[in-house]
Amino acid sequence: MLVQFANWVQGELACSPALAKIVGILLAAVPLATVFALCFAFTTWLERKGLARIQNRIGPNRVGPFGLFQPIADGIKMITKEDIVPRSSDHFFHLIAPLLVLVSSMACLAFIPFGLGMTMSPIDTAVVFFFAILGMNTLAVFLAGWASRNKYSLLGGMRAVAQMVSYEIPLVLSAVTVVMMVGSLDTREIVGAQVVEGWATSENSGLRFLGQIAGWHVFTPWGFAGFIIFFIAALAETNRSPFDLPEAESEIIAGYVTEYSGFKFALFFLGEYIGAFAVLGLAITLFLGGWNGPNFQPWWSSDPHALLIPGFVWFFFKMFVLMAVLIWIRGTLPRLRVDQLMSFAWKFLLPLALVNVFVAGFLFHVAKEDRVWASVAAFVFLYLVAKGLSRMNQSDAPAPRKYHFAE
Amino acid sequence: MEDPSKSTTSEAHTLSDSVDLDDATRSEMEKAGVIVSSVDWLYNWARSGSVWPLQFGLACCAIEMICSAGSRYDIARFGSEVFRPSPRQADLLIVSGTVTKKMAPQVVRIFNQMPEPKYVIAMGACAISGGPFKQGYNVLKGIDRYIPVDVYIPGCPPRPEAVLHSLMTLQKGIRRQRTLGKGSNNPAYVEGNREYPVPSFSGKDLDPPYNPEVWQPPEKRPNMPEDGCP
Amino acid sequence: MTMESSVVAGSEPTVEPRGFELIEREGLETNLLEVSMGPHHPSTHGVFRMDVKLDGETVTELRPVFGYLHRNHEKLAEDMGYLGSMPFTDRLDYFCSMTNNWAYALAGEKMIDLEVPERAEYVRVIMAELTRLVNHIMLVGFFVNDLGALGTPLLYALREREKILDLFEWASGARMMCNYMRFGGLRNDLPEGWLTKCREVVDAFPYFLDEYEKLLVENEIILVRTQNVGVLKPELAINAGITGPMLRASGVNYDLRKVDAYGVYDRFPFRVPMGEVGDCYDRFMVRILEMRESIKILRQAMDELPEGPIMGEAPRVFKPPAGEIYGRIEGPKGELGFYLVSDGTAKPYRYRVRPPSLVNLTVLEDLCLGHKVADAVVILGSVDIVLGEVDR
Amino acid sequence: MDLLGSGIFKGMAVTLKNFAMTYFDRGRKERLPTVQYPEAGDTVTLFTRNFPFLIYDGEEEVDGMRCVACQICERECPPACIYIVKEKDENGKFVKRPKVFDIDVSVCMGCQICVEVCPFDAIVMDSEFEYSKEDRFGDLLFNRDELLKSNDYYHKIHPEEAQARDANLAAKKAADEAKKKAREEKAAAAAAAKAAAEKEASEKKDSPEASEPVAEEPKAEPAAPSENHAKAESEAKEKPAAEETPVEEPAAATDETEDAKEESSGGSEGKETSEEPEETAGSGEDDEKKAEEGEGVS
Repeated sequence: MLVQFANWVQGELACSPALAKIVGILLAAVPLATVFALCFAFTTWLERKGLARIQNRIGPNRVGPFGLFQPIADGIKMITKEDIVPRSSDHFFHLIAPLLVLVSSMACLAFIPFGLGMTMSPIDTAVVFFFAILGMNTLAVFLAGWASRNKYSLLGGMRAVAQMVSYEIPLVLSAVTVVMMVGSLDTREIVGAQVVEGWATSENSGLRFLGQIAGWHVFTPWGFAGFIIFFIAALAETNRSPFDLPEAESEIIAGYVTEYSGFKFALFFLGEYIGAFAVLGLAITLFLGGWNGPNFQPWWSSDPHALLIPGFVWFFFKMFVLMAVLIWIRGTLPRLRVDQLMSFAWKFLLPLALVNVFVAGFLFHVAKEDRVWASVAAFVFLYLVAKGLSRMNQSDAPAPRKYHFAE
Repeated sequence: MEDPSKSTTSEAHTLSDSVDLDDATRSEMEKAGVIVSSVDWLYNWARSGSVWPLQFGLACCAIEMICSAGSRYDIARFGSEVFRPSPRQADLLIVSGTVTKKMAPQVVRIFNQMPEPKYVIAMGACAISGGPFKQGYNVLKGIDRYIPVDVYIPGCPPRPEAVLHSLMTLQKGIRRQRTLGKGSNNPAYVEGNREYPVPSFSGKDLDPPYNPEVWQPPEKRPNMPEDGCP
Repeated sequence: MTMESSVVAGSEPTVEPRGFELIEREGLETNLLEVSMGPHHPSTHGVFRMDVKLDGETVTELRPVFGYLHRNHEKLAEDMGYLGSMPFTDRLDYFCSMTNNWAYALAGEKMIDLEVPERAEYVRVIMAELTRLVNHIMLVGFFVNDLGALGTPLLYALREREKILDLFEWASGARMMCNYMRFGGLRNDLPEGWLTKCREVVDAFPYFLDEYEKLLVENEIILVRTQNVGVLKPELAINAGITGPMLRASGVNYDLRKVDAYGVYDRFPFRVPMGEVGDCYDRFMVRILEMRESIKILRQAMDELPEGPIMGEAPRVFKPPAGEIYGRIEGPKGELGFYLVSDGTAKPYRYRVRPPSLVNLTVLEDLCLGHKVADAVVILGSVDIVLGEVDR
Repeated sequence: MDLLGSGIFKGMAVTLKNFAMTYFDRGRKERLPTVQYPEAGDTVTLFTRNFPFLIYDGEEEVDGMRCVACQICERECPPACIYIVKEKDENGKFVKRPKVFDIDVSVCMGCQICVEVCPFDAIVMDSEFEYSKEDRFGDLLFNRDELLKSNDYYHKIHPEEAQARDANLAAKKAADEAKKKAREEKAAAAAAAKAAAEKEASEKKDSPEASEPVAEEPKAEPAAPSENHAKAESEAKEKPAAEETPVEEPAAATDETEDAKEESSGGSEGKETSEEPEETAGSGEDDEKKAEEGEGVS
């Protein structure tokens, strides 16, 4: 509907192409920003409620029904709060850092296909662009830590750089498998490749139902391993627990946001969550079938391509499920130490991701009739590799001990 | 955004002063239009619904403060479970426990570091008046000598429910505040940036003994019985 | 510049920091990062300050600074009757008011050779072991919080603690500051139905511990973060006067409940869990295992609780003869002792607390050197300090 | 060794279980123990103590007051948060009633020692906790009328304790009356001995001490029994004459107060010296502290 509206407006403005272009971009960007701001608000509510339930509490329930207006109250409060800029900080970078976080995260969203024809910036090299822009996040976080002129902030910023740079490699490597298999960097094509064509258009509604799922990359051996690596690296990339070292509150107060107050802090908060949405969105695009999902043919339509549930509903559903997993992890796990974080990335994730690339390449060349056996073998092989890697890292991961008692 | 009102009429230091509006201000408010009051309402609603305390514990009372965030009492119901570790992001400073003379400068400094609008709850006897330790040489006799306190919770330590009660008292106080318009009584706007001088601890005592801007020693009770002087 | 030269004489740490060199090149100045953690810091368990020098993230020097909660406890007690100090002992280690009460009562009873009735002794054991549960469960909660878990284990611990605090409230009237024990016995008898409720709570506790262990003990992140971190050698532990679970985690068998057998502890067979390595994980596990032993003691004590008076032949005015006495018990954190000097009046001439927290804290620098700053936080958490007791 | 992460999954299963169980065990309060405080009541039990209050019997607040202003609690209070002034009648004689009875709850630590030392069961602990106020001096200094609460209220908040206390009081009263009767019979016979004892006592003591307000109390109680004096004398011999207690002892009108004095003789000294560090603190604190104590009624 939005797309139609956009097309209509562009058609009306056809007289001046430059204006039409600008308006077109705005028309795509504004809903995106709005929708994801709402998603952010909802996620903070979900996080507070979910964590509360995990901790056997009730959670916010005073501000609005079920505390649903809590994020709004938080937002208004944050905006009207005093903005403190430390005297000795670098004022310009102190200001620019939160904006940079938000902008880079938002820009990442441009390459994610939320639904059929709902990609804001449909370009051929979307995956590359995505990672390139995501890298700016690191810069922004370090900038924030450095510009604040606070020791804790500096520590946080340094941690952020080390962590994000190291985890970007397994993140990209696991995405490489998908790119290899699909043969395209275009996110729309990657999504399209995850539909079993024969099934999805068949007359049998059951087959059509399955056809929307069966092709997801996560069900292939390389996709499964890739998804897990991607997910773990995404946790680190977005500073989520158990990799929330840059803002580890029990060690370095609030890390790089220590000196930020009011609206700038809210921007950081927003940027971080949007970044999480973007990375999760890419995970969904690459491995979880994008906006595809089990779907039905609407009873009023005879078009075999018509869907009862619009694609973006599936997309956002998947995103919130993944977000819930993030919250669940956050409510359970303590965080790693900075050197262990590094060794985990370099000694476990990176070799596994490399092996995964080889496995994907191997499977790519296996003939179609041998796919099943090759897949099983690949699963076993990847499992053994993971196990071997964890044994190699045994000195880093000691086992529980037995204790003796004195009478 | 943070435009302090030019009004000089209000000398409100405590939230309680804002209970009664005199008629003049009320009509003034009405003239200023509904916008002011409804924006005020929105401000107050947001601020009272999302009071983020500072994760700051001093002594025994801190444990009860943590208990109030625990599952039995659950301060999260009021939207206040976000205990921020950095004062820059906190709205509420709960002075929970004995403030010693060595610690008092740091408490004042933390208050200064918090962005406006900020609130202070003095939790427990020690924070209010030195409590059971007030006769000691190293204990500050009440944190309100240096920073303005909005709500006092007596008790040693107060129950977690008392913390919740104090939070509700604070929320009521916040809802009575008027921020915009002429009759502003929000100290965060009237008094500008409330940054108070940090006392220095010389090893013996604090200098100055109190901050005259926020606290004056109370006058002796006028109707003190002649025969009953302690 | 190597680190050895910068270690100030007088506080020679027994552990050498790992060798490293600061890069010095022309036009490039490098310095150690000096961070003052605390007195307001989320992880310092109150108002404790660590002045840390960091090379990157590695601790090369750590100087603990105390005194932010010095409340003149000892001086106040010397100006007060003996009974008047009893509520103040609650506020020493505010997790364990019952054991503090007991240690002080024990010292007072020793002074005038007071006999404590059987029932009172049993109730004291029950209260002390409940306190041990409260303390250890809270310690584990805070410890995991320091590791970075977002409060979940802490809140589970708080949930269980509330049940025990309800028992305390029922018996003594207050949740935390119980002020329950007196010289020669207890202030009041257990209310009706208290024992039944207590049995319920104690019986439910192992299930909670099972769940808690499942959540924490095998968690790889916790294993990685705590094992071989902050190793305390038994020799150093003995030399520094470390007591309590921290000493036992280093493999030294020393439990005052066994050594002194004060109260009626000689009647309960229980085991003392011992660590081998003496790292944070051992300190953490020893406490979890100790809770299981406490439950055993509690069950026995509740089964054998005799009837009878709860108050001995205590004089109305507590005025001990001139002399000095040292009464100690095995508090949850270690040896808690009260040293009283009487000059024959109703006030102590000298009143001194031997706080386990403070003594256990003295080895902090030795434990932390060479570790990361995140480990320093974890080590501090595993030492189990309460600032009310450290600074008094 | 298992695959890296199996322990993590176990932990996550625990949190998931806890998450799910919050929706299913409302009745058992095991996994969702939240008491929604303002609406669903509080967790205060029948044994909770928080701050002290004064009991009165019957309907009349002031007349039914049990407190006789013996000031024992004032002396014994560890943080010294009680302030009592005795009431005088028109003739300037002391009535057994406090004119001012202030408790600074901003100092009180709820230790219950005042309750324990009170020989009249006049002061007991309240379980009310909603005292969060915005004014420290005005709202947190409770005066006599605010502190007075009826015995019925006490029965409501602490039923068991209140019954025990009432039974105790009744027994005491009965015993007192029996004693009084016996005393009155004896009084006539002991009159001569009493006069002699009084004379002796007054010679022994310094005159300024005798003119202290406390010493006036025996006048208010004309039938001062001789037994007390005998006891006081015997104690006076034991203790050095410089101590204050023997002087106070004759002031004790009834057996009850005497008991109380005995209990508190240690504490009376404690109070005196406990004020010293304030004066020597040298920080100007003492003036303010007194001012704080004095503030409130206005």
